Amino acid sequence: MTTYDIIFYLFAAVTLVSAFLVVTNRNIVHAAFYLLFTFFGVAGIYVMLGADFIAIVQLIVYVGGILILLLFGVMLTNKITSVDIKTGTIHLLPASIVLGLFSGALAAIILNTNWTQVETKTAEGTTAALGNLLINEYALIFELLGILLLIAMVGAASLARR
Amino acid sequence: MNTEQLLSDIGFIKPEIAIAITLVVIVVVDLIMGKNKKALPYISIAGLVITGLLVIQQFGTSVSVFKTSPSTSLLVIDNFGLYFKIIILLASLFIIFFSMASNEIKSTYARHGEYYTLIFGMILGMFLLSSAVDFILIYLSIELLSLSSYVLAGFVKNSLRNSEASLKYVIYGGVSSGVMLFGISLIYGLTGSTNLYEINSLIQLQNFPVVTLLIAGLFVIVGFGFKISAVPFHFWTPDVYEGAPLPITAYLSVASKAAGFAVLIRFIKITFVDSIDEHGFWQLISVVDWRSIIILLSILTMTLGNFSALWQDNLKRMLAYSSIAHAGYMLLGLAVLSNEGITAIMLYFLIYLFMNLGAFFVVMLIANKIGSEDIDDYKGLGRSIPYLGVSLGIFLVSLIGLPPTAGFIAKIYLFIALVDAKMITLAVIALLNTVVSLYYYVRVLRNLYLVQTEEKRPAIKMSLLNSIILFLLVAPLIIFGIYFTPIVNFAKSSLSIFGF
Amino acid sequence: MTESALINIAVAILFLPLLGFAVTLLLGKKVKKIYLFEVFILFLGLAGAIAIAYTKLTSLSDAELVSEFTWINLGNTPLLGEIKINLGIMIDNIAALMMVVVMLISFLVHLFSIEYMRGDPRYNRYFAYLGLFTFSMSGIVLTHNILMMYIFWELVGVSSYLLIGFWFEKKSAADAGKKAFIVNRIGDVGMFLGILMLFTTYHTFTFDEIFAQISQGVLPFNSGFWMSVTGILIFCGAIGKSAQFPLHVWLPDAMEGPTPVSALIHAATMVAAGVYLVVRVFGIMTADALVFIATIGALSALIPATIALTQNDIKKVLAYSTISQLGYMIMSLGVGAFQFAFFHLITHAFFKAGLFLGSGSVIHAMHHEQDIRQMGGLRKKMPITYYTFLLFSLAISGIPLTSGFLSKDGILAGSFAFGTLTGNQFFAIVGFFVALLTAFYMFRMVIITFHGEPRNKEKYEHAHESKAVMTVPLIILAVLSIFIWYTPNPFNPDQGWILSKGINTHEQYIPEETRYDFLVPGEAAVVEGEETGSVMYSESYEEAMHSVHVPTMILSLLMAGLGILLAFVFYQWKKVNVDRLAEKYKPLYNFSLNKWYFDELYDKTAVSGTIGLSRFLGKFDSKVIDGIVNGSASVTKGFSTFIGKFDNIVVDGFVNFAAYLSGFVGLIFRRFQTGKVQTYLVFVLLSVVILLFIFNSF
Amino acid sequence: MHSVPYLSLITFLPILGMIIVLALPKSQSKAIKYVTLLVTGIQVVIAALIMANYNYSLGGVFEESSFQFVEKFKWIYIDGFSWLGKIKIDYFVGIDGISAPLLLLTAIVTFIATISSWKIDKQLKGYFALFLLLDTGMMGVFVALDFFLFYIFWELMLLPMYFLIGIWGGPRREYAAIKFFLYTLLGSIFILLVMIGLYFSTQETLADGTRVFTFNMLSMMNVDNSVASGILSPLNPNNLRFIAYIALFAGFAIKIPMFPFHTWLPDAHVEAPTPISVILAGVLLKMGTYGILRISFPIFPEITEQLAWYIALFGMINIIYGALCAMAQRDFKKMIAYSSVSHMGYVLLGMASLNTMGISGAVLQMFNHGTITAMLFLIVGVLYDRTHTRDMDAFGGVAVKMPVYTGVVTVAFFAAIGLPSLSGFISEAFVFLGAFAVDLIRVLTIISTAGILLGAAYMLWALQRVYLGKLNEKWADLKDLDGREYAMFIPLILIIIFIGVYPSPMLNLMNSSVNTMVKFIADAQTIYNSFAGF
Amino acid sequence: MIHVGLTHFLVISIVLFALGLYAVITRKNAVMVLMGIELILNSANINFIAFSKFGNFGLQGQLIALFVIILAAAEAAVALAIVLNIYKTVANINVDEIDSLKD
Repeated sequence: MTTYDIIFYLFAAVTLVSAFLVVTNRNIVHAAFYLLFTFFGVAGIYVMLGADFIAIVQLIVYVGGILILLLFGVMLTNKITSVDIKTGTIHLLPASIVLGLFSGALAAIILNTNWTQVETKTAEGTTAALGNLLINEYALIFELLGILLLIAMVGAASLARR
Repeated sequence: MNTEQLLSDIGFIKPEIAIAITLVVIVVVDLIMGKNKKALPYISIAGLVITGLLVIQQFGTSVSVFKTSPSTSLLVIDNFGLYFKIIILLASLFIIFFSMASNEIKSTYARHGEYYTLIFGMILGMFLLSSAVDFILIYLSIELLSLSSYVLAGFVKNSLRNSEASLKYVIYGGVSSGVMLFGISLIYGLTGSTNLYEINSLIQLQNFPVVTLLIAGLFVIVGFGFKISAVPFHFWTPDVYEGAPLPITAYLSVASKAAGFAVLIRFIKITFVDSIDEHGFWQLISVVDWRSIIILLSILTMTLGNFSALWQDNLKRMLAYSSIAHAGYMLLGLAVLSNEGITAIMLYFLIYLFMNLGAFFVVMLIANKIGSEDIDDYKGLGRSIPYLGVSLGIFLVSLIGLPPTAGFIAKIYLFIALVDAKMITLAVIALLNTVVSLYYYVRVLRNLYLVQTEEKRPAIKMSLLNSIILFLLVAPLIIFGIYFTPIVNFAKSSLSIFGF
Repeated sequence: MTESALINIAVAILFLPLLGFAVTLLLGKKVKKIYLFEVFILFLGLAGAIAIAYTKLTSLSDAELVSEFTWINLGNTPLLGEIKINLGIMIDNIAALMMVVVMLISFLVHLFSIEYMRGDPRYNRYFAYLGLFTFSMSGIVLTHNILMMYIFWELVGVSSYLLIGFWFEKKSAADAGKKAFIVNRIGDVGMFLGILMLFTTYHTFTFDEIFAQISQGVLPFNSGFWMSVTGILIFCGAIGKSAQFPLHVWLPDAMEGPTPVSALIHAATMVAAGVYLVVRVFGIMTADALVFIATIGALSALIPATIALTQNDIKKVLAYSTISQLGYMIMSLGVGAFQFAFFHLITHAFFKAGLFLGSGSVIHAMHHEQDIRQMGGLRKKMPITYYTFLLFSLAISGIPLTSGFLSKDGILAGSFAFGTLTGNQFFAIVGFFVALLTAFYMFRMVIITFHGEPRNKEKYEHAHESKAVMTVPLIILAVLSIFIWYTPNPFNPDQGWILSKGINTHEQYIPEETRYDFLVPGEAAVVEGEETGSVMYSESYEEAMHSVHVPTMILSLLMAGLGILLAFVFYQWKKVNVDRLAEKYKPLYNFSLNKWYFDELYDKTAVSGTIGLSRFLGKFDSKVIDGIVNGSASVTKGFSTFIGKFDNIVVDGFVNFAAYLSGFVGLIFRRFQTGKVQTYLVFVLLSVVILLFIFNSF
Repeated sequence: MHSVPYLSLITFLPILGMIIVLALPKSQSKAIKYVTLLVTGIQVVIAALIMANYNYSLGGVFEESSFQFVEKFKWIYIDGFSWLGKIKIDYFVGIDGISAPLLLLTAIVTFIATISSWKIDKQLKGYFALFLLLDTGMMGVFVALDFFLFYIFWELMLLPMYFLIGIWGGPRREYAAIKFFLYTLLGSIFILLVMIGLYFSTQETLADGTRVFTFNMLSMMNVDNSVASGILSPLNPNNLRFIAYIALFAGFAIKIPMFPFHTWLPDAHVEAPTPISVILAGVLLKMGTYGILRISFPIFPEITEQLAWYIALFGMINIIYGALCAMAQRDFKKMIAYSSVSHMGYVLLGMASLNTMGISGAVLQMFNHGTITAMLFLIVGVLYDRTHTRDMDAFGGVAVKMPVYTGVVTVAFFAAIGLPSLSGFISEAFVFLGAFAVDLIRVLTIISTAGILLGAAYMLWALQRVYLGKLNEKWADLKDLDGREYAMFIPLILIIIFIGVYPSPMLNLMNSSVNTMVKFIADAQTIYNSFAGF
Repeated sequence: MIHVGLTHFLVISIVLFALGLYAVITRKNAVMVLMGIELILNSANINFIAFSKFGNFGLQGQLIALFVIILAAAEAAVALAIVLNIYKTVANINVDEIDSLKD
């Protein structure tokens, strides 16, 4: 077992355990904090996959943006529900069965698939290359994302403001 | 890819740019003008008209633009996409007019700037969706479309049903697109590409594990199915349609569905079709049996749509189910997997645009007055609203698909395609569904005319503008019902999908 | 007169009554005396008929005058070949004679009715109907094809329907009219089928053309059996119209109509049309068919005679006697005594019309009392009526010097001869027995009605002899019931003009092997028959009839005398207590009194069967057939709440099964639409799994 | 040929009338009625002109050149690039001996129905507008020779009929209207499917030599036009012609209505207002049988021959079953409705004979039933107008108060019974003569003759219950017919008597066409058999 | 223990995906549901990056992940706005109680 492997398992453990805690925790604020660890773990996995830039974006956007946003949401809305949040609805059992079937099938298929695997070189910095792609080949999408964010902003604002 | 290439490519997305500019103009004008928002709809209309002219100009071009590699690109400009853009534009134009007439939307006067901005956000999303040939762009356009519509569905903030619709929509949409994204990732994992054309050639060349392709495909279909509200991915539709403001419901039922169909057709045709034989039938690559899947989905969709509609007391909800049923009919056209089938869908959409928007428009005008969309509240209304009533009658008859309305032409083209493909059983099922649909459409007419009530029903005064809009919606149904050469020719000439 | 003139007159007297009908009906309300127009037309008709008959029998005796035109011409059709339907009239001796009978009695009845119907609110309409009847009856007589025969056959049915139900305010009258029409239709359906057989085989309706093809050996389905069936089917029409067993039940009920109508239609002419029909198509009747006909005739002669014994309604007695006499004629045709059947038709027409008109006179005098038990002693009050009535009764009983003796004797001789030739004496025995019964019940009625003491004093006091317009017809008919008009020899009609010149023999056209052996002519007879047309049948049959002539006469006289004697013993001299006799043989008496329970039998079986079936089908239709689509109540009961909602939803009360099913499917679909978005997502995931499993091609 | 487009005139004149009616203000009720009367009156005149100019010797049926008053224009002509080639739908109308009598019938019945509509007072503008629209649909069905056009007219009738029953009908009008609507729509979808199937099985050659798929009915009748790959082409060894025939037949059978698809009829009739019942029974029912004659028979002659026995069987069931059901009814109108079921059975039986007499009888029976049953419904209407009940047991002795009316009733009833000298007899006799001549269906024919008897039974029973007997004092002040009612009845009575006495003009009118059809079906057998070996 | 390879990453992604779905379909609180959606998006992202690395498909995978992260932010904002909105209207964000719109 190489160091790489150890680090991987560490990140994997962090990710999965915290994710598990997120979905099972009764306290929504706790859940939000566990989510933080999940995002960290995923960022770590990105790094392990050689996606350094994405890992950083993950940290900035998810942890710095989305998670904060969610926490705000929790703060603003948890007055009533945080006290008595149940982890299940009456559909819990059937839902779990369906989900089990679904995930089982998915896992079976994915893990049995012979994916294309090529020997890869060790990762280099990807930031510059990504930046190039972003303003050349994927310029359209870059612009699109701009508009998307504008729309999201306008939309969110229109709903949220009094 | 160099800058020159980029600049020349931009020339091909003038309509999209026009939409984006209008969007920005609206935001800016909204900011400058402050409380006075009267100009916004007219700016929108102007923007749409200009866009329309640009779209029409593009007819006949067939190029792929925004290359991501020498052989792949993000967008293609072809007649097929342009046809759907025309439909989207027409629908948008009508929706602007609807919004001007709708009491619901009027009540949000202070936020009209956001309203029209979001509408244009949707239009942009749909435009890109109609031409996208890369999963990245497809996914992002769907998201752009969705984000705008989530907000629009809940636009009347203090209405519970609006908010509820919005919440359901966003959760459902988020999960659907998430699943779709997962599916895309699997396809990417198999082929290493997100470009439909490239994927197609790779599938033809290599033996990918079929079941993985199947599950990935199904995941993708979850996303598309969500947009076109195909059963079993339709569950949000009735709730959101009922809850959302009426113009938005109408818009979702036509434009957003059109974009969804455009991308679905492209997805199936570009990704999984091997070749087209001399009779116009598509030969699928033998990996996933898309034909059977679509047949199953379409039967489920139309049957569930029609049978559930039987039960509805709320006209909006009924129309929601009816639009599900119509999606089912249109899926049949795809199931045929032939050029003729696609022509039928395109024709169907053009006609569906008028009849469905028309029905919603009348419902909206009546709701403006009587404050209800409940079918039972329509009792005895027929005589006090002669023009609205007759128009609604024509829309509903057209939705049933009876001659001499254009709805019949839409249906018969579909059946022609089915019979041509020797899918008689499907045609029979669809026809029986048509009979079922008669129940609930006619029920509205029954309440309007057959039921006699003692109480005096209010007359509805129509503004000149509304009368003109109503006329513009009714007239094509009758004219194209009797003389449908032009629309068929239009649809046929728009059949060309880039690369085939 | 030339032939064409005769034809023209015939056409004129055929259509004149129709004109009378139309004019009288349309002007009836405006012009009070319009009925006289109708009577006048009948007078013209009578004159024309006599002229035709005279000319025909004297100067054109052997000719058959035919005039026809093409009614429908389909040309040469692909599968059926040439289809051309000709209509036309034919005057032969029989038709000419029959026309005289029809016109004469019709004219007399018109006269009689002027007084009898006076004061009726629909006076003119009555005469209009009589005109319609006369037209239709003339049509039957004059037609030269079976289709026209059927057409007029139905038309007399209608006029009979209208006249029986003339007093339609009385339910019994309306019922009787309906019954008459429907019972007749049963026979008509048979006749229609026979016509279908004939047309399918011969592609023509014209008698002569059919006969011509039959003589060339063309038979339905090339078989003698089917020829017999065809004959019997055609005869079915006669069973209905001539009220033969088992369709005789309508005639007694038809007595609900005005009495002159009964005289005209239900005694003299229309009911005789059945006999006339068989006379017309005698040429196609095979031996099998004739035996069937004779059997029906014999039963029809016997059964009503036994019923007539106990009836108390004067018109009912006469009605049953009519059936019985018609049975005689039919039987006579069946045994081959063709001439005597038609002869009896004529004589019977006169004396039976007389009997009815006489009874009409009595009823008129008694203020529409028809029960003979309320009468008695009327001899003194109404002498003319009485003596004519007596004469008619003698005629029907077959007492010498009357016309009835001549014809009836012929019939009995014919059946006797048939018996000796074939060894089957059934028809002769029935014939003689019925002769006894006839004499008995006729004189029973005469005695009770006219002799003895009046039983209902009040009505008796008001009774008086009828006016001349009523008695004159009686006298004319009485005169016509005397032998001298038919033959100089009161004991043998053979020398009379009517048999030698009037009623020409009919040839049989069917293949010889299907005829009665004795009707197959020898070599000589054929030649002779062709030349003169006066030779009856084959020699053997003629010889047999000659040889039984005298025994028959004696036996029939004995029977008639015995009958009359018994009547006097029972009712005049009261040597036997009739009531006690009736009491003693109560079952028999009731059986006769209740008309052998035929009406009850038919009611219980055919009528209630049909109505029951129709009710059942009506229910079946609304419940089951409709229910297959509509869903029956019981199925939906369990879902009543659901249905209650559903009714509102689809269409009020539209508990359509298809809709029910759709609704049910919709209901199931509806369960998924819980409004909970997470549930929706579970369904989506489930669907993906299911789709995956369905389309997985591992 | 004729330069005057008679058929287009007679078909689209009501549309013009409808526009005028719609343009008139609501208050002008007189004007609205007179416009309608004028329009329908002109239709009768045009129909008369058509009959006057009709060439009796031309056969029609499958040959375009022997159709008369033909108008043929390009209507839809799509010159697409698609492999399907050109789509061609013609505006193609014309008549032959099969449709001519029905055209005349439609004109007459509509005219009479207009007179009978005079007393409509509720929403009369809408009523007459829909009425005229319905008129166009009916005329169109009888003149259309292009299947697509035929289908459009066929469906065009549905909606006006729905509203006419649904708005102006009796208490359960909604139920009846939707039932009518659903049944007929269900029927027409089968027709639609077969139509499309036939479209793909038939190509006609254009002037420039290209072959195009076509909706032309006459082309569909010609085997030379078949496309071997078409699913309904006789050249295709795996063709679905048999199933298609049954589907098509079912579609038409619902309209006839044939047992067991008849249950919509009593309901529709009972609830419909009198003039609409008249139209429904007088014209609409004929469309089912007309469709079978015009489309099923010549396009599928070989299957027609195969299934003739079944057609006759259903004819027989209709005759007997309808009659028995009629007998069970208490509701006057329902009884008449069931009598229609019975009488339409004769039409089926006659058609099944596939010979000249039978088919002539069937066509004539359509015409006669149209006039007779129109009269019967008018009769019920007259009584219902005065008493507002249709329960036969509630009447009695009406003849006392309404003698002229009762006279009219008697004529109509006897005509319905098939009394010789009235029109019903001729057609029934022809039907039986034709059917009896066919060995295959002789037994069925014999059973069917019971209909003659049952018909008399229920009709006379009804006559007795309503008109005869003691006058029910409740109706002591009934008034006899008025002038308007005379105007409705007299033309019908004259027609009934005229055809009954002298049917030749009618029979000659249809004779060439019927002969052509019979020959066509008989000859087709050999042609189609030659494909059996494939 | 074998060397960490593609499969390992796929396992993580599948588990995240399943957990995300689990949250979405079982948690009552709307914010929790949104967290579930984020998990789903993350799992897809892991896939993209893993596939692009092990399949040597270039940077496209990472690029997609980048887009998705941006998009997720936008979506989260909108979704949260909607949640807040509904909270203001009904003072309840329990998803399974928001069911006034149904058949």
